[in-house]
Amino acid sequence: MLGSGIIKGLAVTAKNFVGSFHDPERLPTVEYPEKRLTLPEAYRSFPFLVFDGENAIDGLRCVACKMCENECPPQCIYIIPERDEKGRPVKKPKVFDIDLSVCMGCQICVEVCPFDSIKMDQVFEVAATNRFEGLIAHREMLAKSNTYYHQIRPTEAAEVDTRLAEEKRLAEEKAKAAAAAKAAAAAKAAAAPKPVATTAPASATAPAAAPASPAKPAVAAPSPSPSSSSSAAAPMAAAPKPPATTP
Amino acid sequence: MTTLQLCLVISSLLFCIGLVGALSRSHTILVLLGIELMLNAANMNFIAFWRFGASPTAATGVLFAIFSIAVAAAEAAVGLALVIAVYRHQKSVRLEEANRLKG
Amino acid sequence: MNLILVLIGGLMLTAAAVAMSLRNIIHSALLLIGSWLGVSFFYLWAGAEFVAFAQVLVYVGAVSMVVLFAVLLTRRDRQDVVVAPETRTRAISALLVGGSVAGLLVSAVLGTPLATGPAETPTLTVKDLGTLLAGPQAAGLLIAGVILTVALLGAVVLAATDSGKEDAS
Amino acid sequence: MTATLERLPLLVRDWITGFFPEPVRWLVSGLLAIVAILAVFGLYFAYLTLAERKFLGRFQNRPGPNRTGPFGLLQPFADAVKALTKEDIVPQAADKLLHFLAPCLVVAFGLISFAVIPFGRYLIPVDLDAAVLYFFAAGVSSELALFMAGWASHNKYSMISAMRALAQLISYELPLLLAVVPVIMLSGTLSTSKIVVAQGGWTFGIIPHWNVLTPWGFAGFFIFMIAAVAETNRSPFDLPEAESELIAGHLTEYSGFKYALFFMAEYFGMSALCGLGVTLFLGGWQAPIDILQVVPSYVWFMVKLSCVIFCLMWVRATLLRLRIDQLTRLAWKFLVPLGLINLGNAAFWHLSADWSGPLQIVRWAISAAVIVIPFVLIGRTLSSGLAPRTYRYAT
Amino acid sequence: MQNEPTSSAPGLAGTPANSSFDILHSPLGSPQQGASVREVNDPFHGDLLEVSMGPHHPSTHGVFRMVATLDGEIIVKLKPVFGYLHRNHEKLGENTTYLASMPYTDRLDYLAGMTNNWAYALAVEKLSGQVATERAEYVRVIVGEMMRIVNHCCLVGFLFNDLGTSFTPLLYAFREREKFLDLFEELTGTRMMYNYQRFGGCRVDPTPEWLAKAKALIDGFPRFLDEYEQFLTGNEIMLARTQGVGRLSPELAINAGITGPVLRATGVGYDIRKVDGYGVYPRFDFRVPIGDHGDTYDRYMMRILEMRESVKILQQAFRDLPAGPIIDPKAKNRGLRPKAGEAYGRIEGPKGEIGFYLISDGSTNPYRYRVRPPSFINLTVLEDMCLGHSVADAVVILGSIDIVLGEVDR
Repeated sequence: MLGSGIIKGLAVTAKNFVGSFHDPERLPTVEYPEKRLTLPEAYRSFPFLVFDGENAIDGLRCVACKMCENECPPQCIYIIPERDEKGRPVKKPKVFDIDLSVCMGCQICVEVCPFDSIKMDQVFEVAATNRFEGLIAHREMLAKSNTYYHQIRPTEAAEVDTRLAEEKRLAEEKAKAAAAAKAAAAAKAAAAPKPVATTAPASATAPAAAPASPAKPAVAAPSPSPSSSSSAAAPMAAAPKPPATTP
Repeated sequence: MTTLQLCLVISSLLFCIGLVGALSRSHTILVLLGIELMLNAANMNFIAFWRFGASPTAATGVLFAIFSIAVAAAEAAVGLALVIAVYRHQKSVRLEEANRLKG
Repeated sequence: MNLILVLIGGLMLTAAAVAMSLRNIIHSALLLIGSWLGVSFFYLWAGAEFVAFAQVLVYVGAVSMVVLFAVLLTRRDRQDVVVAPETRTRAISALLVGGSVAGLLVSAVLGTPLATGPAETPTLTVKDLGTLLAGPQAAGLLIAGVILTVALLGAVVLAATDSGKEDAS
Repeated sequence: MTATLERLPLLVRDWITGFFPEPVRWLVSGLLAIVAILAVFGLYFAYLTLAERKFLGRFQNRPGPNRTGPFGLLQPFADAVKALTKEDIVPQAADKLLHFLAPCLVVAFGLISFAVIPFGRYLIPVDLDAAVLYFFAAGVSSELALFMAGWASHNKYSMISAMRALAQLISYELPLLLAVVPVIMLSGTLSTSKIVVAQGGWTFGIIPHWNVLTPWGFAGFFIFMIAAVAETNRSPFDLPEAESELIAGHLTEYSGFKYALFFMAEYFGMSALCGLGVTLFLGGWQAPIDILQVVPSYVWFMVKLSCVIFCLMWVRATLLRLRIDQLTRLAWKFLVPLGLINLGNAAFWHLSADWSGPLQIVRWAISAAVIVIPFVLIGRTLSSGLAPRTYRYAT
Repeated sequence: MQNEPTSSAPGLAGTPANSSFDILHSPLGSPQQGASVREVNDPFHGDLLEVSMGPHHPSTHGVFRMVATLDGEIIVKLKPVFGYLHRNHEKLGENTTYLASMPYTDRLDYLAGMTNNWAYALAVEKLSGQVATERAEYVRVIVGEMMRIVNHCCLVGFLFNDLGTSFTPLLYAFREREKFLDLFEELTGTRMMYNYQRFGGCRVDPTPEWLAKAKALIDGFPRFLDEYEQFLTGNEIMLARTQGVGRLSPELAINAGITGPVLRATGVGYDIRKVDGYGVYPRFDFRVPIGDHGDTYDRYMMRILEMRESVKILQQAFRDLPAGPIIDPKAKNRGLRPKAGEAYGRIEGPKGEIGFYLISDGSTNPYRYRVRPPSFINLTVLEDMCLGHSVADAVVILGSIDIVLGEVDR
């Protein structure tokens, strides 16, 4: 009979109307600024740079290898490596910019990063008053601590830390072996009137864990802001990371 | 001038405006509208005579006006249907161009 | 009392006169609707409530719609609603005829001693009207109904397209 | 106490008019009625928009506006401020006078219909003898304003919308009137107040004598409400402003306060027509049960009006839009024949008024059959060839 | 009932004439576009009105434009204009590495990113001779069929919106869609731009909890479908608005290269899941619904029935999901340099056959990268379906084709 379909439809809307008052299934709205959904761990928004320790800039894991810059599909990453006073590259980014208006959050940079230094953030409330300058995230804005990384992605961060600790252990073993083997050479080099940096690390970089890292000498010793941890770990090639202290 | 006369004067003027419109315009719809105005003027007379005439209780004026309005509606419908039919053949609504009986 | 009548009449006549002299036919039609409203105000003023509302219903509600429809259906272009000015001879002759008729009518109205009835508004309820229409005037009502039906059918036949491609509805 | 409450609006009016000298009291009381209608229905309109949005939200599993004030109660005022502060854009090619006039007229025509609706036992702004006729005369004019809006905007979508508005008006005026005629016939008057009075009384004190509770009255109410929805251009008959087809139809070129006026007119028109429906079929201000007469009549009227409007919102939340040819077909091939049959049905009801005892049941059965059988038959032809289908599967 | 053309002549024959003003000049339109409409071959009579629907029209599903020539409200000519969302997708694909194209494919049909990913991964796997792991194939089926449900939810919702509902069916459909998007977010990290497939497998392995949640959701989904069908499938207005509207003949559909539900609604049982049997689809028991009329209603029902079939496939996939690595440990994604050659990978996307054609010259970038977008090709028959129907039907027909402008314009 004409109208039966309409009446059925009216019944469905009526059911939803009544249901919206008592059934949370039929009123799924979350009133956003006051209430928030918990983000799943995998959620990703824009990249950020992980640093270890206290000092954001010095603790950056990034070695400015430009891997992400090359792989980034929309090419929104811009890196200039740090150079020491002699113009030789230091394993630090001097400039690390991400244009958030271009970035599409594909996380390919995360996948290609050999140093676990770039990770995806979960901050989705990104706003700026200037749509050109304001949306370019600089090194200082991008640097976030490993603790923060643990907060947003506990399991993934724990995995990363274990892996890094393992790599570090292997690297230390290798470095020890290398140091023992080259003790004499080191002593000889110390006698020569050379500045501090180049010698010991030069030998240590050879067995670097990262194949694509532009294996150049000079880690941290001559850099203008030598932090205690990095100078201590100078022989390590795989970037200055302390052992997993923060889980 | 009595009220009745005033009513009649107004209605005659309305009638003449309709007449001038119907005579002077060449757009068929406007001509029809002019005729409608003339009909309205006549209706006004019925009401005026009913209201101020000699025997208002008869209500003939009102009844006549009602019938006249009904007929006017019919007239408008047929007239405008004619206009549309003519337009469909002639692609024009000017009276001068609607001068053939066969489309 | 008469002041109101003069006001209504002025409104009605101005609207009608302007409507008849405008070139934009849509404006003409809308102004004429104003004029018809004026006529219905006159009926209201005269105490013929029912006729007044019937006037609005039929003229403003129906005739005007049909007119507007006809205007829209008979134009190829938006500019078509602005009709060309009439020839001068035609306008002048129409004005002459209209003026002379007006003179004739007005002088006749003013010159004739018309019998006037009582001053108070005659009471005519809708019920009275209904009784009249259903009783003594039933024949008239029936004839009016027949005329309306025939006119409606005729209008449909005239305006219907004969292309055969379209649904009869 | 009840009597005082019932007469409260009148007492207030008399108190206020008492401050004025005798010769102008009629003017003051008329103005007061206008002000009261404007204030009450202005506020009613404001909260109707909020209620519509909230209810629609609930129908759609979302909470609706709830940020402006507690429960979003200040939302209408925020909307008003927004509408007033927005730029009023008039297209350069528009017919500027008509473009301006259309929203004013549409609200004016929407408002004058309220004059003859009895809001309560003693609350009727103008008790006209030909009130129903007046109502329709006032109502038809509003489509004219829609046409003006569509024409003046000088926009193709608006133009198509204007044509649709005209076609819709012409089609649905007839069923609307046909649905009303049986009521007039049986109550023997065109006066809305007398029609309400005629529906007074209760059987056993609980079954009211409303028109809707008779077969012809139910059918009439059904036809009336369908036609009323179409007259007020609401979903599923919102063709003139079909959002998905004509953007906003005649409203496309309107902005700011003029747009708000159209919006207001839509709600006024809806309230007025539903008010008439309540008056004619749902017993107007009459209480549903005898003992509930302690509640003042105007409260009952507003409650009934709100219920009817809620049903319209419900329909809006559910149904989809008809096409223009289906719309006219529904009017001419379904509602008009049904309305005519219903007229005969009402005549039968009138003639069989003195049947009693078992004949009463026969009367009901005949009357119901007279309306149900044509409904089924006409409905079947109307929906012929349309049915859910079964599907096969590729192997 | 079979093939009679529905005459839907409205009461307004030969309505408003063409306006002398031309509101919209498309930057992409041909010069004669704004020319007088009287040139149009006029099969009926009367005056024609040219209406430019879009690109800023509420129901063109994005920046699509239809230049419709109307006789009254009947369409006598309709010219689709697109390209407003052109983003150089194919050229971008030729200038980036194979892996870097993957996130771009999400943006083609942004309502069904996962199937785009899959088709692209399939093409590159063919080109480079890699094979996805067994578990990955199952996971691909799971996410792909979930994507189909998500896409069809969107489609029916928007279709009803085009039909003139006040958003209610759309919001009901979106309510369910959100649940799937939540799952996708949990798995891949985003709700729509997944970047999930990799050459040789998938990026992330779904956890057992995720699988359990997904299974629960799928098991409850038919209940929603039942309610949804009760809501509007039998609605008389819905039937009147869609049955017999926008008929497409199977011959024309085949000649125009139409695929997907639009093709199947015409009665052609062509489904690449069955024809190619890619991935592990041959292992599942499912049916391919086909329609008999090829009208809008059939196209709508195809989607509903396909959702039901998807549920079946998903239940089987959850049951049979094998253990193992999600991605081939030897899979090469970054720095991939396939041998010179060509490959075409296609799958049955929600909208039809989505395919990627790649030519490699041995370098890191494809030499030629070409997308076969289903909704673009399905759009080619728009005019044929719309002729003789009214404006109101045109938007419905457009809605029933299911286009996404990201894919049409690329």
